[in-house]
This record gives sequence, C-alpha cells and structure tokens, in this order.
Amino acid sequence: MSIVSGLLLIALAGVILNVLFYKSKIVQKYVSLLLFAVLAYLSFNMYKQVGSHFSIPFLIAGQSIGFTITWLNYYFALMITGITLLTAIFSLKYMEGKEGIVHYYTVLFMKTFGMLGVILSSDLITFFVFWEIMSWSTFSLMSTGGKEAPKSALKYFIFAVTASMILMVGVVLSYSLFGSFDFAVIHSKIDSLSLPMTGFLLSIFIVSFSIESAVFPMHSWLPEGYSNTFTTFTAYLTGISTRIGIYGIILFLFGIFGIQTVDKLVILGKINFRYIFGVFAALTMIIPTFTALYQHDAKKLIAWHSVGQGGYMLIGLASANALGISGGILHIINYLTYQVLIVFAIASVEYRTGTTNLNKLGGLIKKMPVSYLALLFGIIGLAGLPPMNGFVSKWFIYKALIMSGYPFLAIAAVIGTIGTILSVYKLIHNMFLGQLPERYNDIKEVSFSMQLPMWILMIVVFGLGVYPGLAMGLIAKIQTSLGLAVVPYSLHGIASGSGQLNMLVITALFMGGLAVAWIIYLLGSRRKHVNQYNNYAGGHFLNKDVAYNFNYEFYAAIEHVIDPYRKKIIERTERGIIGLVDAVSEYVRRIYTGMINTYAIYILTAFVITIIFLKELI
Amino acid sequence: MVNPILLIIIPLGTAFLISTVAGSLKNSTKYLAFLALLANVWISISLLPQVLKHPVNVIIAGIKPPLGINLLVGPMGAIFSIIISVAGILVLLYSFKYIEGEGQSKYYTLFLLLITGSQGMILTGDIFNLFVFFEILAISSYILVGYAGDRNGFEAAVKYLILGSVGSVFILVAVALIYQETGTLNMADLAGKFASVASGKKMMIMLFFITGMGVEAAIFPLNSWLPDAHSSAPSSISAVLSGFVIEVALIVIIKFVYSIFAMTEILQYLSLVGVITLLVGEFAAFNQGNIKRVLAYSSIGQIGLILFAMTLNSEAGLSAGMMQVVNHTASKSILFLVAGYMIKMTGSYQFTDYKGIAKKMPVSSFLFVLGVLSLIGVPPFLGFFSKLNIIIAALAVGNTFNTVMVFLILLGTIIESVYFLKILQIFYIGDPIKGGVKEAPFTAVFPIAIFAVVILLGFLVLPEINIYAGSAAAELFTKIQITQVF
Amino acid sequence: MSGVISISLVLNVASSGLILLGLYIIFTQKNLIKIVIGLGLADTGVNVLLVSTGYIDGNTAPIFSNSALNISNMVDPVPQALVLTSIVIGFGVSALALALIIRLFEKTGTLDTSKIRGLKW
Amino acid sequence: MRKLVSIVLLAGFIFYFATLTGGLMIPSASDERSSVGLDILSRTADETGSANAVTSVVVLYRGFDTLGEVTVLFLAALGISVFMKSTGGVRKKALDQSFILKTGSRLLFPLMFLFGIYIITHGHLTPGGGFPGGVIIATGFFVVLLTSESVEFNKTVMSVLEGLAGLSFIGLGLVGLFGPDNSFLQNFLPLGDFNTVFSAGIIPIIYAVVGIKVAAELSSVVFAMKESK
Repeated sequence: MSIVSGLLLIALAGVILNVLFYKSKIVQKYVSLLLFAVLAYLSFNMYKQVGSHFSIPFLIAGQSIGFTITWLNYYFALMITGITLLTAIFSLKYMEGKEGIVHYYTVLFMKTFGMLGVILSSDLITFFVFWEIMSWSTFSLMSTGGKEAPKSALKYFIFAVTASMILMVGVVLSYSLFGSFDFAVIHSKIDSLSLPMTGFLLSIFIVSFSIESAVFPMHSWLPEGYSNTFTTFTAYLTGISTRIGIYGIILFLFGIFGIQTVDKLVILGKINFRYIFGVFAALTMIIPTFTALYQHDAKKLIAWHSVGQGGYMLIGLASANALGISGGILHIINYLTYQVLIVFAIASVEYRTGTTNLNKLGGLIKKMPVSYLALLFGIIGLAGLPPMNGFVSKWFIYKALIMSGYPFLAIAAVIGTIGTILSVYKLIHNMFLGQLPERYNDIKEVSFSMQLPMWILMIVVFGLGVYPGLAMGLIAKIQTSLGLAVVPYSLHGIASGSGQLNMLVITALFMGGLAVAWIIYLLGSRRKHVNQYNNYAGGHFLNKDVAYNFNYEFYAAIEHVIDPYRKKIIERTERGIIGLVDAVSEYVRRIYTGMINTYAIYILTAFVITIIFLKELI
Repeated sequence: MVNPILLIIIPLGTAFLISTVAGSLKNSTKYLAFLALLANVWISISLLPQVLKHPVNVIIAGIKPPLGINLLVGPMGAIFSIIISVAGILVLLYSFKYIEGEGQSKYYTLFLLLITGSQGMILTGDIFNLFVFFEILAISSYILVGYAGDRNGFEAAVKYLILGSVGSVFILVAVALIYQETGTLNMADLAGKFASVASGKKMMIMLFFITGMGVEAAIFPLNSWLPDAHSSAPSSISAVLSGFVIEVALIVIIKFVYSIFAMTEILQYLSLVGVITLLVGEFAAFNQGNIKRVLAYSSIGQIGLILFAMTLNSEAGLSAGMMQVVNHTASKSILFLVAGYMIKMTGSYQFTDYKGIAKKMPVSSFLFVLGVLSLIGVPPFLGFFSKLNIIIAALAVGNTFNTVMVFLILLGTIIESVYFLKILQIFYIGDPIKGGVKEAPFTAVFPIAIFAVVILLGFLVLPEINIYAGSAAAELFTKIQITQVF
Repeated sequence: MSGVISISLVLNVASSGLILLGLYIIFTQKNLIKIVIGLGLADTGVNVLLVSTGYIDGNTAPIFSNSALNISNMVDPVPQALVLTSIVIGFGVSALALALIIRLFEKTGTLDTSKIRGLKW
Repeated sequence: MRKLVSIVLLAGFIFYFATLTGGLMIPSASDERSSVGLDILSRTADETGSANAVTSVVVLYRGFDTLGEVTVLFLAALGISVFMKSTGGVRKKALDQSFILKTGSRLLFPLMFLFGIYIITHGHLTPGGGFPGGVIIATGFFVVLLTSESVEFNKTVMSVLEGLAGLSFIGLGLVGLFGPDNSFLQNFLPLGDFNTVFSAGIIPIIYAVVGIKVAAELSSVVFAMKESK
C-alpha cells in the first residue's frame, strides 16, 4: 500500500465523513483535525518512498490513472498538509459557532484532496482530473463566508474554468501528439516535436497555470476572491492554492519539457521564451504590490501581495540558473510561512474586533502582543528583510537575475520590494500602532489554540531565515531530480563561490544592531507615559471629540503620486469582455423571436443556405 | 432470444390496454405503464449481449425484408433501446406523484406511445416505417407539451406542432424521392442502391431528410420550437424530450448520413453546424432567467456537441458522441426533474426566486449540482470522460478546422459553466426562501438519484461503456448492420 | 406515353406547386387557421408526390378481381399504401392542430401569430 | 418584408432544386423501373391470397406501418380528448334542427353503417378497407350528431372499443410470433379461395379491427370536439 493511496483515501474519507455527519460537531472539529494530522504525518513520511509509482487500473483512452512520488511533490505535499493542519488548528476556535461550519471542513478536505492529487499525479489525465476537483473546491471555498463572496467566487471561476479548458486542450493535444498521457513518456518524446508545436504546447500549459497562479494580467480574480471568504480560508488559499499553479509551471518547464527544450524557443531571432515569461513575472511583482498600497482592508492588502509574491517565484524560475531556480522554489515555502502567519494575525484581530478594515483599527499592540509579534515576523519576511526567511530567497533571486544578465528584471524586483515594504508598513501600523479606538479597550489576546499555529510559523519563519540549509537540502534534491544544476549550500546559506551567503553572520549582525539600538533606547529613555488623548498634533490637543486618526488615508500622498499611472486597463478589459458576452447573448436570444412564421422561414433558409454551401461538393 | 419487436409492441399494447381499462382502473393504470416499461428494460438489456455478437434482423409478417418491413437491431439500436427504456421508466416513476388530477391514465398512455415511437425510430429498418414512428413520437410529444393545459403549454405545442409538421413534410418528400429513385424503402437494400443515384439528386434527397429530421433533432436553426416546448411542457416531459427524443432524431440523421447516404463529404459542414448550434445554445442560455428555458437552451448546446462529435468521420468521434448521449440523457433528466419540483414548490420559474432553496430541498439541490457538474464535464463524472473523448477524437483528426472547433466548444463550455454556477450559487447561498417549500417526495427523488448514480459511478464501468459505445460506433461507421442483413 | 404532357408530369408539377404554396402560406400568413390550411396543402402536395412515384402512365389499379388484368398493366401498389398512411397521419395532425388552436384561442383571444408571442427569447 | 423573404427563399429553393437535380421530380422511364412494389405485385396473389394488391401491402407487407397509422389516429383522438376536456363552461345550445333533417339522418344512419361494414369486409377484394369503411361509419355518427342535438354518447364505451380494437390488432400480430416464421403479424390462417370474401387469411380480420378502430376513434374525435363548450 503506497502512501499516496493513504493520503488520497484519508482526504476523501474526510470529505465523506463531513458530508455524512454534517450535524456532528465532533466530526467537524476533532475527527477532521485528527485526519489532517494523519495527512501531515503521512506526507512527512513520503520521503521513504520517493520514486515509487502507484497506479489505479482505470481505463480512459487506454490509460490508467497514476501517481508517483518525487522530491518535487514531496516538497509540495509537506507544504499542503502542513498548512492544512495549521489552518485546522486555528479554525477550531475561529470557526466556532459560525454558520458556514457545516461545509467548511468538507471543502477543506476536498481542496486538500484535489491539491494532493494534482501534485502526486504522474500523468496528464490524473493531473487534469484533480486539477478540476481542486478548482471546483476553491470555488466553493470562496463562495462562503461573506456577502460579496459569491460574486468574487464566480469571477474566480470564470478564470479557473478558462484555465481548465486551455489545460484540457493541452492535455488532449499532448495525447494526440505523443500517444500517451504519461509525463515520462512525454518527456522522452518531447525532442521529436517541431519547435513551433513545442512552443504552442508549452504556451498552452504555461498560460493555463499562469491563470491559476495569478500572473499579470490574469490576476484580477485573486484579491477579491481570497479576501471575501473566511479569513482562515484566506490564509489557506493565499498560502498554497495559487502556488499549485507554480508547481505546474515547475513541472512542465523543467520536468516535462526540460530547460534545454525551452531554451530552443526563440522568437524574432533573440527573444527567449523565458525572458517573455520573466517580463510578465516582473509586471506581476510590481503592479499588484503597488495596488496593495491602496487597500483599506487588511485581507485585500495581503491578498494583493499574494499576487505580487508569485512574481518573485516566477522570475526566479525564469532566470533558469541554479541559484534562481532554487531561489524560486525556496521562496514558495518562505512565502507560505510568512504569508499564512500574517493572515493568521489578521484573523486573530478580526476574531476579536470583528473587522479587518485598516481605517478602523489601530493601537492593538498592547492588547494583542502575540498577534503583533506574529504580524511583525510575517511582514519582515514578506518585505524580504533579514533575518527572516523571505530575505534569503529574495537574495537568491536578485543575485540570479544579475548573474543571468537580466538587470532590468532585477531592478523590477527591487522596485517590487519597495512597494512591499511600504504597504506592509501600512498594515502593521494601522492595525497595531497608533491610537487604540475606544471601542477596543476590552480586547484580549486570542486563545492558545489560535496562538499555537502562529508560534509554530514564527519559529519556522525565523528558523528558515537563519538556517536556510534546512530547506536547501530538499531543494537540491528537487533540482537534481529535475536534471538541473545544484547550488552548493550549507546550513546557513550558500557554501562557496562568488555568491556566498551566511545567514548566521547576517543574523548576528542584525541582532547586534538591534542590541545597540536597544541600548540607545534604554539610555535615552526620557519619555513620559501619558493617556493616548493627552497628546497633541499640529498645535491641536487631541481628545475624544476630535476625530483625528492618522491611520485614515495612510498613503494619501503616495497614492497621489501613483494615481496618474493607474490606468485600470485590466478592469476595463474585463468589463468589456463581460459586456461583450452579455451583448452577444442578448442578440443570440433574439433569434428566437416567438413568431411561428419566422421559425418556419428558418427551416427553409437553413435548407437553401446548406445547398449553397454544399453544391460545390457534388 | 427475445424478439426485439416486443420493445415496440409492449408499450404500444399497454397503451391500448390502458385506454380499454381506464374507466375501471382509474389512476392505477400507471402501474400498468410501469410494468410495461419494466419489461422493456429487461428486454433491451437482455438483447445487448446478443446483438454485440451479431446484429438481429427481425422480419415482420413473415416477409423477407426488401418487400416487407423489418427491424434491424445492432449494438447502436440496443444501446439506445436501453437508454430509452431506462430513462423512460425512471421518468415514469417520477410522474407518479408529479402528475396530478383527473384523467391521468391519458398521460401514461401518451407516455407509452412516446416510448413506442422512440423505440420504433431506433429499431426499424424501413424508412417509411421510420416516418410513421417519427410521427407517433412527434404527435405524442405535441400532446404532452400541451398536457398541462396552460396558455404557455398550448402556445408551445402549437409551435412545435406546426414546425414539426413542416419537418415531416420534408421527410416525406425525401421518402417519396428515395422510392422514386431506388424503388425500395428498406434501409439495407437502400444502402446498396443509393450509390447509383446521381449525386445531385442524392444531395437533394439527403438535404430534405436532414432538414426534416433536423427539426426534431433540434439542429440550429431548425430548433426554434425547442426552447418553448421544453420549457413549457410538464417537467417530466421536458426531461424525456431533452433526454432522448432529440437524440433519437439526431442518431437517425447520423445513421442515414453514414450508412445509407454514405455521403461523408457533408460531415464537415454538419460538424460546423454542430458547433454553431452549441454556441447559439450556450449564449442564448447565458442571460436567461427562466430555469427551464436555461435547461432547454443548454440542451441545444449539448445536441450541438453531440452532432459535432458524431460528424467527425471517425469511430472515436461516434463512440464519444454515444457516451455524451448517455451523459446528457442522465444529467439533463436530473436537472429537469429537480427543476420540476422546485417550480412546483415555489410556484416560480425564475431561478432568482430559489434563494437558499438548498436548505429546504437539500437532496434535490445536491442532485442538481451533480447533474450540472456532469453536464459541464467536471471529473470524475461521466460527462468529463465523454467530453474528453470528444476532444481527443477531434484533435486526432489533426486539422486546423477541428482545432478551432475545439476551442469554440471549450468557449461554449466556459459560458455554460458560468450560467450554471450562477444558478448553483443562488441555490446554496442566501437565506432560505419563505413558504411551504419542502423536499420532493421519494418517488421523485429516487429516480433522480438513479440518474445521478449513472453519471457519478459511470467511470467505474468506463471500459464497458467504451466497449459498448465503440461497437455502436463501429456499427454506424463500418455499416456492419447494413451488410449482414440478407 | 400519351402526348407531350404525361400524367406523371402533371402530377409532379401539381405536387411541387402545392408544397410550395403550402410553405408560402405558412411563411406569410399570420392567422393560425390559415397556417394549418397551408400545412394541409403541403401535406396534400406530398401525398400527390408519393402517389406519382408509383404511377405508371396508362396502367390501372393493382386489383386482381378482374382476371383480364395482369401485372404488366398495373401500377405500383406500395406508394398507394404509403399514401393511405400519410393521409391518415395528415388528418390526425390537422385535427390535433385545430383542437390545440381552439384552446389557444380561448386562452389568448387571438389567432394572430404576431400576438401569440408569450414565449420568446 | 416577410413575403419578400419567403418569395426569395422559395425561388432559390426551386432554382437550386432544378439545377441540382435536373428535374428530379420526373421519374425515369417506367419500363426500366424496378421497384419493391412491382416485385410485390408479382407475388402478392400467391403469398397473401388478397385480390387487392394495395390491401395486401397495407395489411401484410406493410402491416406494421398500418399499426403505426392506427396508433397515430388513436393518438390524435387521445390528444383531442386531452385538450377538449370540459372546462366547465356552459355549452351553447345549437338551433334544433327540423324534423325532416332529424328523421332523415336517423334513416340514413343504418344505411351508412351497413355500407361502412361492406367496405370494410371487402377491403381485400375491391378498393376500400378498414380506413374508408371506418370513416364512413364515423360519418354516420357525425350526421346524426349534427342534426340531433340531444344525442348523448357514452365515452367509456368508445374508449374501450378503441383500446380493444388496438389490442386485437396486436393480439392478431402476436399470434404470428408463435407461427413457423416466428414473426409478428404473420398470416396464420388458410388463404381460402382467391377473390372471395372468406379469403386472404388474416387480412380481412385485421381490416375489420382497423375499421372498428377508425370508426371508434373518428367518432370519439367528433364527440370530443362537440363536448367542449
């Protein structure tokens, strides 16, 4: 019995149990939790069976459905099951008494089932089947938890089903070209394909995965879709869901097509396929990151970063050197941890205050210190500053871009980072710093079951920052298995060569700096503790009657600068397409006029037109 | 061996019997109808292994085929018989509680005659006999569409009747011309003799036939009656009309084009028409508020897809088309049957009035979801595999035309999933609607659930389905039926 | 063959004329009863066409009661049988159509097809 | 506009029809033709024992069509009775007809009935048969109905008659299934003397059944139409 079947069966069992016992609180909470724990345990043990293949004799066009365990999917399985477990723990308290709990765990299991199936599959058809299960469960995840949720879920779904359909063409086209759905077979035959066909096929797959991983300009579904649902789902979705698209890109770019084949794809003499891809990745980094500045809702803000961070991973992959690819892959887990940490912190605040509106929060640092710490760790990681893990992977990526001669892309990455820093500062400031609104005076820190996942993630975020080698070992194995060069790594970073990086030293320096700052702070401490209203600004004394809150319109000045460049082309295009479909459908409906004579005329018209068309055939 | 003619005779005889005993048995005549269809299911299933080995030729009145009428049952006929009988009996079961009021026995008589007509059209080996059964099918459909006796029902029935009759004029012209040109009415005989007809005449005869039959098969633009008829009929009848009646007419067209006219030149044109039909159906459904009209337009879309698959001029395409027929029968029946009780419970045809109905009718809504998923083609439902097979078959042909068509089909699928999802969201999200909305009775839920089992567990017997669909496809494609008759 | 204009030709012209006329009525007339009449015309046209397919100029009915007749001077019996069926079907459909139209008229108060458009789009 | 379009379409239809087929409507020369019908003609007398070849085709060679045809009639009658079911309105009283008309029609009725029976029973010998005969009988009812407003009519009897006639048709056919050829509608009776009333096996019996059915159905159509307000 392979672990694969165990994983899939347990996830499926979770779905079935939750459907059957939809009234039982125990099944919903504890049985589900137990199953998620088992899933995490099993997937951790998958490394013992790397390379094993498992198939179900299930005939479709003469193929059976197959799964295999590779280092790449081991890496993803760990992330999926880990994050699901943490979400489940966090949800214990968070979802208590909420209406959506009836199907909350069902869709969570369904989604996990779908994602595990996608990453473990060893042939296109299995991949596609689970891909569909995954996007349908994402749709049902998104449909719950708020008034706006159904609408944004529908928007997501339009993108997802488009992606699926494109993917389906790719799947079937591969089958008709190679006579097999199997990844290995396709990989072995890929070189026999003509270059234009290879390019077409690859583009089909990449476009499809790009939609799912919210690459510019197909990203607009993500922020709304992710932020309108339950905040725990937001964590789950932003953490792993989009990254399955990246898994697809890695798998097809490096695993199936192979980087040598991809590098043969050149248009106009010199423009490389990878470079085009990189440009889109760069746009994905910059535009969403600056859009995040505008958000007044913590969930929306962080959801925009979910788009932007994907750009870093992709641009790392696009550089296609060992450092860049490992940076891209490493960034996935780094991103996952700090992003989920941030959303958990937001969820905690929401749990206590009932809002995620940044204009209404503030000053919670004293009331919810653990959540503050969690958010702080998270945003340091997100901004890519030492000593947290985000720094390491971003550093890899910058370095790789410069090394492969893509300086513009590197500059784009830096610009993206500036935007990130600006917007995450807004996040932490507006939630935890500044004035505490009166109504939140009685707020307490969240309970332990919600703190626990945050503590775990904080440890990981910091730990992977100091010891990136923990993940690099696995990434090196992935790169080897994909036939790529490996970065020489040590426990603290990159071992040798020009790009040496020792995170221990950096952390030590950073800590040293922090200590110095602390000492200065202590020495110069001459401050007086006053009531928050015993304060003044611009000559005005602040009191309860003065509605002054500088959390409001936090970046008005910067927004003023950016505004002229925000053309909202994407929004307008989307609206145009929807309008077009609407108009076409209205016109098509008008064919059915309800007038019987017209209908009869249609019959003869069809007859005559057919003759006109076909008379050449005779 | 059981004589396949019983497939036609049993429902027909029972219809007469019901008319005889309706006065004394009153509403219990429905059980007679049920028994008749049960016998039909059994016969059609027991026929299948037989015909897979060798097509069955049933002579009538002891007269050898070219002179008399015969039935030709190949794998395709047997499979369609099973589809008709099984879907028929399930919908009949649903009707037990759904159809109320006096004079129910007439409904069941008509229903049996509709089954008779469909079976006859599939099984017969004689083109004029085909026309007769076509008329039986068509007339019983006209009546059943107007059965509810409301204004919309009558309007739809009148439209359906007039257009259907124009169609039957075309068919009859084709039959007359065929007899004039070849001097025979027997399909097998005709397949041999038709080749010698001048190509211009051949084309003309074929066009008459396809146009006439196309009215019933709902090919665009001959399908203008369909949205009205399918949306105004009682839901059980809509399920049957969408479920197998249009498919029966379509399969007759396909059978004629491949086996009898043997004019593969026009297949590409027909597949283009199929894709246009699909797009028209899906786009027309997109902004529709009446749930049954949505389903009716979606049937147009599906019939376009089936037409496309079956005109790919390959065995794989035909086989995929057969699978899609099974899928469409099951899933569209689910949708119509569920919609029937939703309309009955809420009194409204607008699906926007069904907010949160899933809380009141959980089982029905869940079955509706399954139907939608299979119709759109979501794995692991049967609809996914049929759609996948269709696309595989289309791309296997390997020309640009088919690739473009595939993209258009997928565009249609996107539109289709969006409008269905809008409905599903309304079912599941929002506060439950007020009023005495409650779950449909068991006699309604049970048959719907059986349909759902078909599409849900279809993938378990996928190899078998592939084999049966494949042999049906082979029958049409290689004309074994035609050559082995005499 | 009797003369230039054979009976077959007359039959054929008549049948096509009737069909075309019937179709024209269905296309242009807004009165439902007239449309049914058009259908009837077209039906009749098809029936004439059917009969004409089996007609052999100068031959007589295929009945063996008179032993003076033999096979060679009889017409084809099959189209006659077909036409019998077709007539009956045509009758059934027309009767049904009229019944439906009566009921529709009761519900809507009009026979004008441009006003009976409750179902559209 | 609609007229113009129709004319253009019909003209196009005729044009393409003529150009494509080169006068398809005109059959090939008769002496060269071979058709199923001519084959039937040469063997019908021996095979079926029916003097009227058309009848043998209708009842035996294409008996299955006839079953379908009867079914269509049955359907039409059924449909009309479905649509015409009394909606509760008050029936308009027609003018009472004159005495002469009433008596005349009642005198005519038995004659028409008898004539109908004659036509039915001689279907295999002379032109006629179940359909015309049935229509004549139904016309007899119709005449009575038209003239005498007060005639009431038992619907159940009619519907039983319709059903029974249909069942007998099928029953007669099913007997054939047990015959030597194991074939539906097969003649299982002796052919008898050619060109006499008692000949041609089951043909007259079937035609009688058809006649009853047609008469019953047409009458019930007429009654159903009359029943409604």
